[in-house]
Amino acid sequence: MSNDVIIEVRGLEKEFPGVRALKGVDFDIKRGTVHCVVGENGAGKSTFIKILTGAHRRTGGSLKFNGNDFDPKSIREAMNAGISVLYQELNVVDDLTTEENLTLGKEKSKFGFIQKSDGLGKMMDIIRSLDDSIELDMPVDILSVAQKQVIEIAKALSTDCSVLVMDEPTASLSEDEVRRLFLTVKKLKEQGITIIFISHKLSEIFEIGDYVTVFRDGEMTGTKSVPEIAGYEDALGCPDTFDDKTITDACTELVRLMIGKVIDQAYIASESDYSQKLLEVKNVSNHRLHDINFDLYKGEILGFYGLVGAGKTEVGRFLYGIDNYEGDIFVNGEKCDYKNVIGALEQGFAMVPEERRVDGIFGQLPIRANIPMMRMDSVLSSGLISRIKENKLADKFMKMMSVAAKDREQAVAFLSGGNQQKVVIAKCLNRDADIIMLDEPTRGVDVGAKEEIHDIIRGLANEGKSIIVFSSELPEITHLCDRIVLMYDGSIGEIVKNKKDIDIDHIMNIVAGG
Amino acid sequence: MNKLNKERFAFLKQPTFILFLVFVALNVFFALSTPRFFKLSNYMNMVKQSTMIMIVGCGATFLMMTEHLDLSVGSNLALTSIIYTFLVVFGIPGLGIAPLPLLTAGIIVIIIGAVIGVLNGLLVTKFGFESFIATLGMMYIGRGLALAVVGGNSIRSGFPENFGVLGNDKVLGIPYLFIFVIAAIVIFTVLHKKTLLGKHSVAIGGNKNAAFFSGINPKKIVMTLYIITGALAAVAGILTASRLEHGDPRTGTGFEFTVLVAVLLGGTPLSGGKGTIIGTVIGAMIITVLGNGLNAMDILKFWQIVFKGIILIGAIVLHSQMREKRRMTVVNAGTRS
Amino acid sequence: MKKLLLTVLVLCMLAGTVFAGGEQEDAKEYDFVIGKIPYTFEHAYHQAICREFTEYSEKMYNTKAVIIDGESSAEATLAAVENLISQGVDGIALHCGDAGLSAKAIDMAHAAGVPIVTTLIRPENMTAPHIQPQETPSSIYMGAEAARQWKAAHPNTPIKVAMLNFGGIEQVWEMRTGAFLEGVKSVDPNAELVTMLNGQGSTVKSMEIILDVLQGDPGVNLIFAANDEMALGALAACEQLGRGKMDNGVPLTEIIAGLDASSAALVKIFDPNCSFKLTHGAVKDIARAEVDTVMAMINGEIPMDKYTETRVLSPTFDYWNTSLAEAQRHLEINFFYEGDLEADVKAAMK
Amino acid sequence: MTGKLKLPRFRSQLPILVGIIVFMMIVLTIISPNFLKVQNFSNILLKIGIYILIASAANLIMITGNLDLSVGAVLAFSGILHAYMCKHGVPIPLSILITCIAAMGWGVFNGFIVGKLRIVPVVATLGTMYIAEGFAFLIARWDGGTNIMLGLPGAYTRLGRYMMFGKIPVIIVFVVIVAAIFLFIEKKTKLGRFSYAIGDNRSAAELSGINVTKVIIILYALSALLAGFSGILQSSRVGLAAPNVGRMMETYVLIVCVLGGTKMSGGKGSIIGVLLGAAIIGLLENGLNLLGIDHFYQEVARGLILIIAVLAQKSSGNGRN
Repeated sequence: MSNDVIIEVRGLEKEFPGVRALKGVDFDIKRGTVHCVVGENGAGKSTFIKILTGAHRRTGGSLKFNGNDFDPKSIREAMNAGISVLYQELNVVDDLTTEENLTLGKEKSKFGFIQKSDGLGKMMDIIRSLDDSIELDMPVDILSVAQKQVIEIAKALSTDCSVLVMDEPTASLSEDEVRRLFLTVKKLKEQGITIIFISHKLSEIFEIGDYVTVFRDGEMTGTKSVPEIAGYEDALGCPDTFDDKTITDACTELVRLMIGKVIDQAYIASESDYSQKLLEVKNVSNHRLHDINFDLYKGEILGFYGLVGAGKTEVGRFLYGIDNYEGDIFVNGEKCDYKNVIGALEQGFAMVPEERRVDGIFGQLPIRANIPMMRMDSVLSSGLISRIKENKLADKFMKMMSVAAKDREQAVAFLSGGNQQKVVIAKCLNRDADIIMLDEPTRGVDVGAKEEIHDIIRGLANEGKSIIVFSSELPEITHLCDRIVLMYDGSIGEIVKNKKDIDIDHIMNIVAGG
Repeated sequence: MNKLNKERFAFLKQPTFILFLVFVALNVFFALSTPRFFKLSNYMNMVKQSTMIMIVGCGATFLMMTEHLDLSVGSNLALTSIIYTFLVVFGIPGLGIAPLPLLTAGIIVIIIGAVIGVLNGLLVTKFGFESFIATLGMMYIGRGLALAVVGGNSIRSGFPENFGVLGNDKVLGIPYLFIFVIAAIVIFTVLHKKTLLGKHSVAIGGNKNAAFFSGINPKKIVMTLYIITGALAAVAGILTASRLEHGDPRTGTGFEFTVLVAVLLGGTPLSGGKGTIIGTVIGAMIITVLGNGLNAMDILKFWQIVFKGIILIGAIVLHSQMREKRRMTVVNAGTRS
Repeated sequence: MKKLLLTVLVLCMLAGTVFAGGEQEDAKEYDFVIGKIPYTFEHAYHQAICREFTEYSEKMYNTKAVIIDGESSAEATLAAVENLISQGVDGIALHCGDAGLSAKAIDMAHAAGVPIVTTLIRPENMTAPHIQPQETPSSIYMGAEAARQWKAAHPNTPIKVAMLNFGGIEQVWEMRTGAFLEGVKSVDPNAELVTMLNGQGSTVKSMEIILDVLQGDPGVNLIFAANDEMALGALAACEQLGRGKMDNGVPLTEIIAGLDASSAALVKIFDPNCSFKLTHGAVKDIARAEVDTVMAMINGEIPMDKYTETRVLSPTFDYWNTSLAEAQRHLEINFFYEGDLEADVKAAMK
Repeated sequence: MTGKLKLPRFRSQLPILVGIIVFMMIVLTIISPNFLKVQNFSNILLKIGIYILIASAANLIMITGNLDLSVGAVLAFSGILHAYMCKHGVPIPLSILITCIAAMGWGVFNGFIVGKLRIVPVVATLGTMYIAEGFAFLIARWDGGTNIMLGLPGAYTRLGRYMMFGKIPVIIVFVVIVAAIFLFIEKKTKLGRFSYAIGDNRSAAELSGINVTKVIIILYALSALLAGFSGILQSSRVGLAAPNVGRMMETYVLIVCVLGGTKMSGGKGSIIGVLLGAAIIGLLENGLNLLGIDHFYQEVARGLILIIAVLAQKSSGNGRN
């Protein structure tokens, strides 16, 4: 293992209007290693990657690549310098063949005719070495996701890249395909390529990683070698593979670095009525979930906690009638068989979706029109929309959520992220459902507003509503929830009851796969 | 072994092949129901009659692969056809230019067709028009100009001797029109499969991000395609004038929708990203065979209109079902949700 | 769901084919098959010609007629000619709006040895028999008669003519619009042609245009439309402006003239208080002349490559000079009219 | 950023439309002495009345991001069906009722294919257009011709030519009523609100529990109903039903909506815009007819006005979003 540093990060800063995404980060990436980057959403790792690959410009600090200052203005510039990215959304064109995809955008051409690329042989060698079942003339749409990834890797490598960034490459792969990808990664490493590997599956780090950098809240909280994390003094005494126990412990350590000290915001015990079971989920499985069992009581706040990709959102999706599932859902003791969102709403569910821009807001409509959308009855008077009621409703919620807007006529698209989120929550609350699901309710919301949203959720529970919160912020979960469902890799690890001084270490252990 | 077999017969599931089967089935049906249909001369006619659809369809297929429409092809065809005729018969009287030779006039109107394409392209790429609206506007303008050039009258005398050669004569027993069609099919299949333009068109419609990250400039491609389609409409205009052996400003009415339907039947969805020239050719032939066969069966014209609608809807439903199935198999192969 | 829809659509197609096929008669041995290409199947006039053509050829010659629509389009007409030739018909009757295209069709048919006859628009090369309805003299007569009637009632009002055409087909000018104007001018040389616009052969379009025209120049007092559909549209426009009236055949507001002599027009013409007063046209004679000529060529009675002109009268029907009985007979023969014109006129007047 | 955008969203492009209209009116007043007359405005209104009737519903469809190309064919079909039934002894009111229901059938069919089966609306409604048009011709043929006029009861034209209070044509009355209803639908009903929501963000609409399929089916049914009713009115006004009257009606309706500021991608538009868009088209055609300009220049003008109006809207405040 060479100690030669390929990327040197010093005091790197990135400021977006109103947000400091990176607050001065320092670390080194060594040549020819697999360097893992971990951190929760919003921790700053993707900002770092975007600066590295030319999608964003830094606002402070320095970044050195091969010893020279490096400030790429575009993705292409970074690519030409030798830094390529393997994006999470696959950037292959389904209706082109392998070969065509490999050469897309850098074809050699004469009079517009595509010539045989010189690099093709090399790319093919790369592909062969990674997956020998891919042929040049295969249309890409018959390939699996993993095979498509191989094509993208080959494409990146063909540009003489020395650093390959892999953004959650295993997110949509089957177990088998993950194995194969790891073999690929190892081969690449042998060829001297530096790999920056982003993953939410911490255990993977111990399989392929050499170093790991942890981000939290725009800061780097640690860069360590993998053996170090696993508890070995140095690489010499370290075995090639670790046993499960070691991995679990090490993962827990990583989670601790990612989450940091959990500020123990006082958990206020709820007035849950544990005699009244509102919802019961029995043996639910689908393509992402295995054997999910839990129940929810009246007036309870149930938290789902797990790292990104653990399957929290998927639980929300099947409950809300979006995804198919096998198994049973009982509401008030009766088995439900709704098949869509409308059915779920009628059954008494309501949800604040995770992606507000895509699934939540009606950007061109004013705030006033957004809020009643899930329950138009609330603004109808004798069947017609009453402007008075609508205004009243909007005012009520805008006050309750302290939405910062010019007035209620403002189009939601022009609001800040936090205020958009408040509008989405208001829209959902207005539904007045018995079971309210909130997926990442305070993501991108400033501290003050966060507190307000928490108070509202607590207030709702006290009114007798049952609430499910999906969150990847542990403080939020421990602050709010009465019971916490800990998820890991599509399964429920454990359901713990919240209390004043809850064992954070234990939680970390479970969500890390222990 | 099993896998190999699967691959070998994969073409059986190709939409284009299924389309071809539908085409064959139609032919068999008509051949069995009427003795007047299954004749070589009839097929020659049908190819001739679908020439313009195929030629313009080649460009339109490319445009649709990038999610764009061109509704101005019909009036573009009429305008170029009438200007071509005007130039070879009268020249440019205002400038004292004598009647032009066929080739010169041809080149001029192909440039005019391309200019219409440039206007379409500018409106779409530069001013952000929906392609539907931009080309609809150009459709009206082109049609009006075509009529205005000749005051609404046809030109039907004073043609040079070989005016009708391209549209009617044969060389070595093959009609010139066939040569044009085959040339168009070959050229555009090559463009599709072998050139940057074809590949990048597919890429733009198939995955915008991939195209972007690969440094492809979509505006340039779309602009080029509008120009090509405009020029093709002009070629079709010249051929139409030659085939009719007179200049008719009313020609090509409704042509844009015929082309659209042919391209759609050929398996190029409005959402772009895929499509084949051969599919469009089969689509055009299906339209022509259907009209011809139903005529031969002496089916009332109005029923034919009804059938046209049913087949259009049926074909698109079928296409979308096949796409869905394909997507399902991909999802089941163990990928993301 | 999609499968279900597909099945339903296929069933619809099959049912439609059966139903559409059911309109034809049972298989029968015919002596000959002849093709007929109408200008457009969408107009009542051409549909009537096709019907007469089919019935007459079957009755007289035991010959089947195949109708392919010319769709008022040059390409469609040309394709129809090609298809009929390759289907191996024994003869073709073509009514096409373009002299050049007619000539080309004749050449193509002759090259394939198929006799062909053209109608109305005289082809450029005169190498095949032609049916010529005498439209020009009838149009001139109509123009003159309309102008006479107007001048008789309003000697001091200058005549102002508005016309609706099909958008500049020059034969229409020669045989209809221009001829009409010629007739008008023969009576009043100072008559003014105010405007000539494209009614697209459509009643609705014509109505809208005439509303605008009368707004632009309320002095318009003669309106000529190149077919009855457009004339009816003009009438509808006049009626909505409180015009369109006559006092027992004496012009009050304007005089409207049409063309085709269809039942819809004649009902109005014989209404003494309606301003639509003149039309001319023939169906039966044209269709029969077409069939007769084609059959004569097939049977070798006349040469197929020699120009002969069969003139067919295009009788004029106007309120002042034609009797109801004549009109009744005309409709019965030409438009398969089964009603009683007098009764229909009375009914429409109500 | 938000401080300067004082004008509310929907109204931001209306001044431009009004500007274009005023400009056209001034020009026409100068060059044609007969332009500025009550009767002429009645003519214009009568002409664009049918467009407005249909466009009011078609506009909502466009606001959801969809499209209806079958309106012209449904209009023709309904006119013919109505005339056919009246001629064969069905009482006029009953015939109107049946025709309206039949027309809605086409709309439900469209809505089903577009909303439920998720077929691209351009193709689906193009198919319906062909089918409906074919049947319009077939019905006329079963009656024995292409136009139905003879044998219609005398009262047939009563509806279309009825003058309210002796001077206001009934079509104008209907236009006012329908425009008011759709203004009402846009502002006051769930249907209107949901239409904007679907066009704005379909996914969010579905997750908010809006029955998108149902909304789309209802809108297509409304559009077809109005097309059908327009067909009845038109044929009654003319006193004749012809199967080819609907040709190009769909593009006129589309142009009217687009001129009025409705985006084809959905989420934006209003009935007020439709009224102004229709006014532009009406003034244009009226002016050109008054001046006796050949129809081919009219087509050029139509294309130009479409492009210019959209361009003007794009370069105005609209582009900033």
